[in-house]
Amino acid sequence: MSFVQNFPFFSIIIAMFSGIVSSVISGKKARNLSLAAIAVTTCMSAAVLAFTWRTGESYTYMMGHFPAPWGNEIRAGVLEGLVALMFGVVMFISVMGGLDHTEKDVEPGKLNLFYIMIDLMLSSLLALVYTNDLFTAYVFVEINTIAGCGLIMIRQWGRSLSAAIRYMVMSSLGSGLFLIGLSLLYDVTGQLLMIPAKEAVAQIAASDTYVIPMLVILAVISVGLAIKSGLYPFHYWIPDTYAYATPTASAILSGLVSKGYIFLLIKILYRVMSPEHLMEGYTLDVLYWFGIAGMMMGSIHAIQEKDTGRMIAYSSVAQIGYIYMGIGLGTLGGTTAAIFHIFSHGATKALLFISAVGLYEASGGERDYLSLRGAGYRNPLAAIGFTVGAMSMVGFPMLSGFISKLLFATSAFENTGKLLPTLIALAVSTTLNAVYFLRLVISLYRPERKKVGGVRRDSWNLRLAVVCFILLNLVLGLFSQPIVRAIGQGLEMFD
Amino acid sequence: MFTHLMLNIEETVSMILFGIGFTTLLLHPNLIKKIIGMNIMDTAVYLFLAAKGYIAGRMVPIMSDGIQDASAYINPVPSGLVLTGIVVSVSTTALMLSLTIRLYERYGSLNLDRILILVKEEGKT
Amino acid sequence: MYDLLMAVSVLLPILSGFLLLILNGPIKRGKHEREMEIGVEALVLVNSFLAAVLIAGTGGHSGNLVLFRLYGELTVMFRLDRMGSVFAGLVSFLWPLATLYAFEYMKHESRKPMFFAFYTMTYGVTMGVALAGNLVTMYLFYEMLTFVTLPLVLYPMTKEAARASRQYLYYSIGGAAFAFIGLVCVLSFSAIGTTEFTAGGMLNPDLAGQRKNLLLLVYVLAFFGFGVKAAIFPFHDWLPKASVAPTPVTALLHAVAVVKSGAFAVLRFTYFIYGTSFLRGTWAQWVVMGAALVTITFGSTMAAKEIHLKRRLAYSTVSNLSYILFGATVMTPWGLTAALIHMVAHAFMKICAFFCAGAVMHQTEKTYIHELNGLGRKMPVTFACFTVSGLSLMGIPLFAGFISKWNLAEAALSCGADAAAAGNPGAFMPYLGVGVILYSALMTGIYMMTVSVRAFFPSLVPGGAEEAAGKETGGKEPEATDPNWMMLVPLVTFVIVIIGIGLHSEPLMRILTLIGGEAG
Amino acid sequence: MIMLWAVFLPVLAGVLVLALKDMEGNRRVLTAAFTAVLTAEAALVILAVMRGGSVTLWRLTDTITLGFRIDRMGGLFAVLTSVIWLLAGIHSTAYMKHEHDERRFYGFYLIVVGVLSGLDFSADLITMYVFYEMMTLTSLPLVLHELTKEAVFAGLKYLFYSVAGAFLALFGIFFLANICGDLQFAAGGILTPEMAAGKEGILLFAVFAMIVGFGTKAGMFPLHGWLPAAHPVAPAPASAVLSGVITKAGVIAVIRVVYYVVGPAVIRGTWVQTVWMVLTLLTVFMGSVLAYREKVMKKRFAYSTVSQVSYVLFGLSLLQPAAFVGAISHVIFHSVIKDALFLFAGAVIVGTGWTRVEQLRGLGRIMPLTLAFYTLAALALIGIPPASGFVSKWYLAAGALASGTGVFSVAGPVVLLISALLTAGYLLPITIQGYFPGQDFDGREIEERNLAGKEPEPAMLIPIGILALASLLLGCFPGPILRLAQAIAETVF
Repeated sequence: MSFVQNFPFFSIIIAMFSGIVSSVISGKKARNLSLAAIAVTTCMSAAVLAFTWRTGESYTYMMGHFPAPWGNEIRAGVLEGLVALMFGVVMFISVMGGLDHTEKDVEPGKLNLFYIMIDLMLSSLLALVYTNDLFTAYVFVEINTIAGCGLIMIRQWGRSLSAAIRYMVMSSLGSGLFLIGLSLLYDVTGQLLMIPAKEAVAQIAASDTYVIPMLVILAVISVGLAIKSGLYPFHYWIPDTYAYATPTASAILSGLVSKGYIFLLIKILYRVMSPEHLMEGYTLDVLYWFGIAGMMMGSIHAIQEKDTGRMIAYSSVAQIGYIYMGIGLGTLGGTTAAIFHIFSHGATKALLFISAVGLYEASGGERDYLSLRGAGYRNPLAAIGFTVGAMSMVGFPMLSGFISKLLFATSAFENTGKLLPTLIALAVSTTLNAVYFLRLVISLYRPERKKVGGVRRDSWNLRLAVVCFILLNLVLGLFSQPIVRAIGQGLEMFD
Repeated sequence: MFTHLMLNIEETVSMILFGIGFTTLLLHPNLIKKIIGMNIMDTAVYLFLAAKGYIAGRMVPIMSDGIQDASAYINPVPSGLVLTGIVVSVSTTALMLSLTIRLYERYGSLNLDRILILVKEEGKT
Repeated sequence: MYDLLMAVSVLLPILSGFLLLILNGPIKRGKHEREMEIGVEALVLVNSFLAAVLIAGTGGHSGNLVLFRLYGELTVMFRLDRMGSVFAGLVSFLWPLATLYAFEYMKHESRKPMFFAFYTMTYGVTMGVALAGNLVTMYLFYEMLTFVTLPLVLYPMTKEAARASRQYLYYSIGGAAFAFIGLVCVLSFSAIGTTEFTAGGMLNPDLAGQRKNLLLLVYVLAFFGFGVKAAIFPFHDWLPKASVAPTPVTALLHAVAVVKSGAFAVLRFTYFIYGTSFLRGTWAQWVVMGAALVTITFGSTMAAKEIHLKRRLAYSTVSNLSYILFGATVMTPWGLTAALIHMVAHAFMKICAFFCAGAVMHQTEKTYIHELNGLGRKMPVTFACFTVSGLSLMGIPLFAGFISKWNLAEAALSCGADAAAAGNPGAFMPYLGVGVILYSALMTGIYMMTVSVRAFFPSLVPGGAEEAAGKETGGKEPEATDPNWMMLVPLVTFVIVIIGIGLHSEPLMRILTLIGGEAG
Repeated sequence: MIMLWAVFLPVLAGVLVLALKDMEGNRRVLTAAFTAVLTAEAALVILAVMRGGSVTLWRLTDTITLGFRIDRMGGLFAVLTSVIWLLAGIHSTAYMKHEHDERRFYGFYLIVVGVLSGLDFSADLITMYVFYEMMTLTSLPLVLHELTKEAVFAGLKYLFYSVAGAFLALFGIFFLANICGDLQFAAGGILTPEMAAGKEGILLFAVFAMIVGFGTKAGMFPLHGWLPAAHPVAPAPASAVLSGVITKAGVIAVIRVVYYVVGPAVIRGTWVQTVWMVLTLLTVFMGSVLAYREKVMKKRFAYSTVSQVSYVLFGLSLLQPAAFVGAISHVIFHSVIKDALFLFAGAVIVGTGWTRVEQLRGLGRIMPLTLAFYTLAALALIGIPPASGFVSKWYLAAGALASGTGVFSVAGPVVLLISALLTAGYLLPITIQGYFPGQDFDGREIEERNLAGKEPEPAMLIPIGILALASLLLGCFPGPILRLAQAIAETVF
């Protein structure tokens, strides 16, 4: 057994322990520790990716040498490594970019609390990525929820608090459904580890018994995770949550958190459920159509929105719709596209949130998009960042959004029945994206109506983050081939 | 049908409880009652799990009297899950309560709808 | 060597544009405007020279130059074929002249470096459209074109400009989104695995035959998608609105570069991707042809109704672009030839007309047609040029417009005859098309000639309100005259070209017929 | 070569006149040069027609060549045009003294005659179309000349109707070019049934479109609306040539299409012929009625033109040799007569400023000789023997009766007769009231303005005289014209 194979476990533990340690040290130190932890775990994820890429197969990692069904397992393959790496990168840049704002927004004594939440978030995301055990997944889902809530409410203003409580309520609902789904699954199969559970499910499917309970399980788990990831029409907690948190939190929440749940869902769908159940139960169809509805409605809400943050947040609703649409296609290509879009959207949305902050700064803290007029001249870099993000969102070639659009569209050809709806939904949604994002971009470059007071130059780390995200976008847009191949390989390893 | 439900009374009750809890969490405007609803929901799941793990006539899965044979004990996994679940649920409840306190201090109300209205008004000024 | 030159002629203007944007500050402070102008003009000239060398050197058959790989089979690849040469040649001929004109036109404006930066960048991007060797590259530059021209539309920074540029963006991006469907679909049904342009189409006949209706539907969607830039009804509205931009922009971009890119893309898509043998005689052909005809009718009628000079010309562009699209939808070799000749002819006619309108605005700040009374006497050269362009647009023989209309009509009639011989229910459409073209020609007569007549023969109603107003302020206003050489040189050149094509179109037609022959 | 000079000399001269601003002040040189060019033009045209021959001008595209070829038909029209143009031109040197922008008028006047010669000499349909469009555009300034609001509107109306007609015709040209390939004129038509196989329906439609389209210039219903608006607002010499000659350009275009490209056989007995006849008869009748009701003198003449030119078109529509002869001769006679009438109107306007018919009472006291010439022309137009109008109408009626077109062979002559009566009704009152103003006529105005016996100056009077006498003499000795027309008719049928 190679030493590298320990890395998934190490990275989860490192993140968690840095959280625990942070509770007793000062905010500054906690910050440094947190950054270091993210950096280290990211490197580890890269190592895991490289390792599994080289060996060409995934491995399971037994915790404490308890075999199934009692033990607790971690599983790492190319896909897990890749997702963990992406999460780490986005997280690192987001945290780095928001450093100053975090210090400003958070009460001085509670800075370490914030970084505890970041660490917990990291560890729970990694755990969701790596875990091979459904109940562990549930526990980390809850940890993730708590960390997310903490990130939101750390900013002590009314909107954050109310957003946090709504987030908690919705998340709890989702968790509850997820939990009951797990319990039912356990009841039916007697397994909690994914691989034995899959065998059991396959047996059940072959014996043609428990049809309805299996459907219920599938539905409950899907709905639970859909609520948690904000699929339309369970989205209404999203705008406030994303829009009113501190920049780092916004970027992480919108870019990563919901993606962790989606990745978990993909894992459950492909590693636990049998294809027969997926196909007969129309679950995928439901996800697909809700995804498309989300693409449309999210964008329409965004168009009606004037507040920039909420607009971007509603755009997330639309983008999550894309991902569910990809999953709902029920093909390898569709899932590949969905996973690639997880990356692409993570990079882009974080970029948008971070650069939007730069624009608020340059406009005296106003967030209304009409008040951002002329911000493009006052803060050129942030405006360029925002423009690049927006262009990526509308699928400009050479940026990441184009590739995910392309993947969605080409994968639609594998599923003839959903081909036309997918293509047209993509086109319409792109157009709608253009409406609200580019409206804002134009606004940025128009001369201001009145002189804006209190313009503050943003800090170097915000700028660095913007540049990094732009580069990340370009990398995803121009060198997507290996990434997509890795996703494909990882998906093959699922079985 | 009814006999089926009566035979599986634990499952039936847990599902009813889950429904009650879920509905309360989702629909009740009062934050405290929402939290209570959440707890009912979680408890329902624990009940369900415990019922699933119970095997009539066996012992608690704690080694006692030196009996090594696994068949003397009930399935330990659900019990473990319930314990973990309770921990999680407690922490979530704590977090929600703390949030509720914050909101109450700020807005003087426990009614979420009212709070949201107040938040909006605050945003305008 | 020539392969590399392709990349240079695309990238040079784009990079220089960026450079100019970066130097924006120093130029503004140092007032090195003259130097900037000379630099820009020199650069544009050099690039046009390069383009000329490229076209002459390769003779319309260059190798493939793969720049980079976007994803899988999607490479960004340049290749110059004959049809690309026509568009590239057109663009590189017009650009230096338009730039020269722009210097004079923009003399009193601020933010010049930014304007010329994007103006120059657009040159490179348009060349990219012309040189694109496959559909992906074309799509890439098509999208880019939207973004580099956006600042030019926004340039006046007024509310109107913002609205216009927003609309322009929405339409263009939306169009591109639908064109994207075509791109993906073509990729899936390609016979060669890539989206490389192949004369006569590149769909895999077996695969395509199975999903014919799907492909046709996708064709229609993509036609409208690319057609948005060519202002096809009902997605035409951005074009008249976009005429708030400075005239060099309206003239060069919204009469030539941008809109022709749309038409060019449609031609590429129809003749080099789908192939006419696949489309000919299908419902898709009649649908898109119908759309083109509706646009022609609508555009020319609206132009006759419009009283703002530039908007009138913009509506005229709407209708004329659909002439090109109509040629495309004829789907015969001759149709392609006709579409291309109209593309060339219309470029010169319309840019000339717009430049005249711009010259009037520049010299007198008059923008409405009723204000033009009698200006023909004061600015004879300008209005003579305008009249020539108007006559040519009408399709009067001896001018370029006649040649293109002739070919369009003949191509359409042949197409109609063939369709009728095959018993196709849509056979009446091409005949109707000829009728529509003539109706539009009449409308062209109405909207262009009223301007000329007004300018040269103002009605001398004693006590007429405008006349009186003119007399009152006549003493104070500086007398309007023809503009200086920087504006007149382009105008006169265009007129010469229009008449030249009108009188002696054979060499050009020979090339275009060749293109039609190989692709139709 | 001579025919090229005949076309381009006046055009060049006209451009020169327009370009030389200095000539504005120097009337004498201007008018002298103007008259000289016109005379030279007439001579050149006659010379060219006598020489005949053909020349290729230019290859427009690889399929379209522009070229001239003089045949009898074109020659006839060209000579007629240039002679009338000369006479009206002489008149205009006097008339235009009283107008502004004289130089511009002369310039365009010269250009138009060149263009018209080109139109008449055209060897093929496309060349003719080129010159047809040129004619519209270059004659536009003549209509616009007065620059009153009315004139500008009339000018635009003229332009739009003409262009609409031209494009209607262009549809046919497109179609014919598509099926024939080459559109060289040949007497009797070049279209063979094989060419149009399978497309007969569209062919007929195309021919109809061309007839209606070119018929616009000839004031044929339904595109006649421009004519009564445009002719009266122009200066009188311009009205004269517009009415007398330019309408005939429409006629020759129709002749060329029907008899030299398509061939009369193709449309004989089809709906095209029927509709065409209906339209022409309608126009004849309607024009006369409107003329009868019109009170403004020039407008009345203009309506009269609408009606009279449709006599010609009716003759052509019968597709019958005798009617064809009648039509050709009526072209000549009407040109002469209508010019005389309009020049008379010009003389009256210059002399008295009167424009309405009821003002003309007592005109006999002012310009008896002019009025006599008018009366002569009027009688000729009505068709009283032996004046010229009678000859052509005779042939028209005879042709109609012999044409075998069913009801039209009778209806035609009837309509012609009614129209002739109406013609008498709207032309003769001017004579009658001019010479016999009646008891209640006070004539004070004539006294006060000292107008009595003031004949117009010779430059005006002589052309009117020549034209009026010609209208009589051509009727007395119609032989050469009829022989020529018959010769042409033999070739085309």
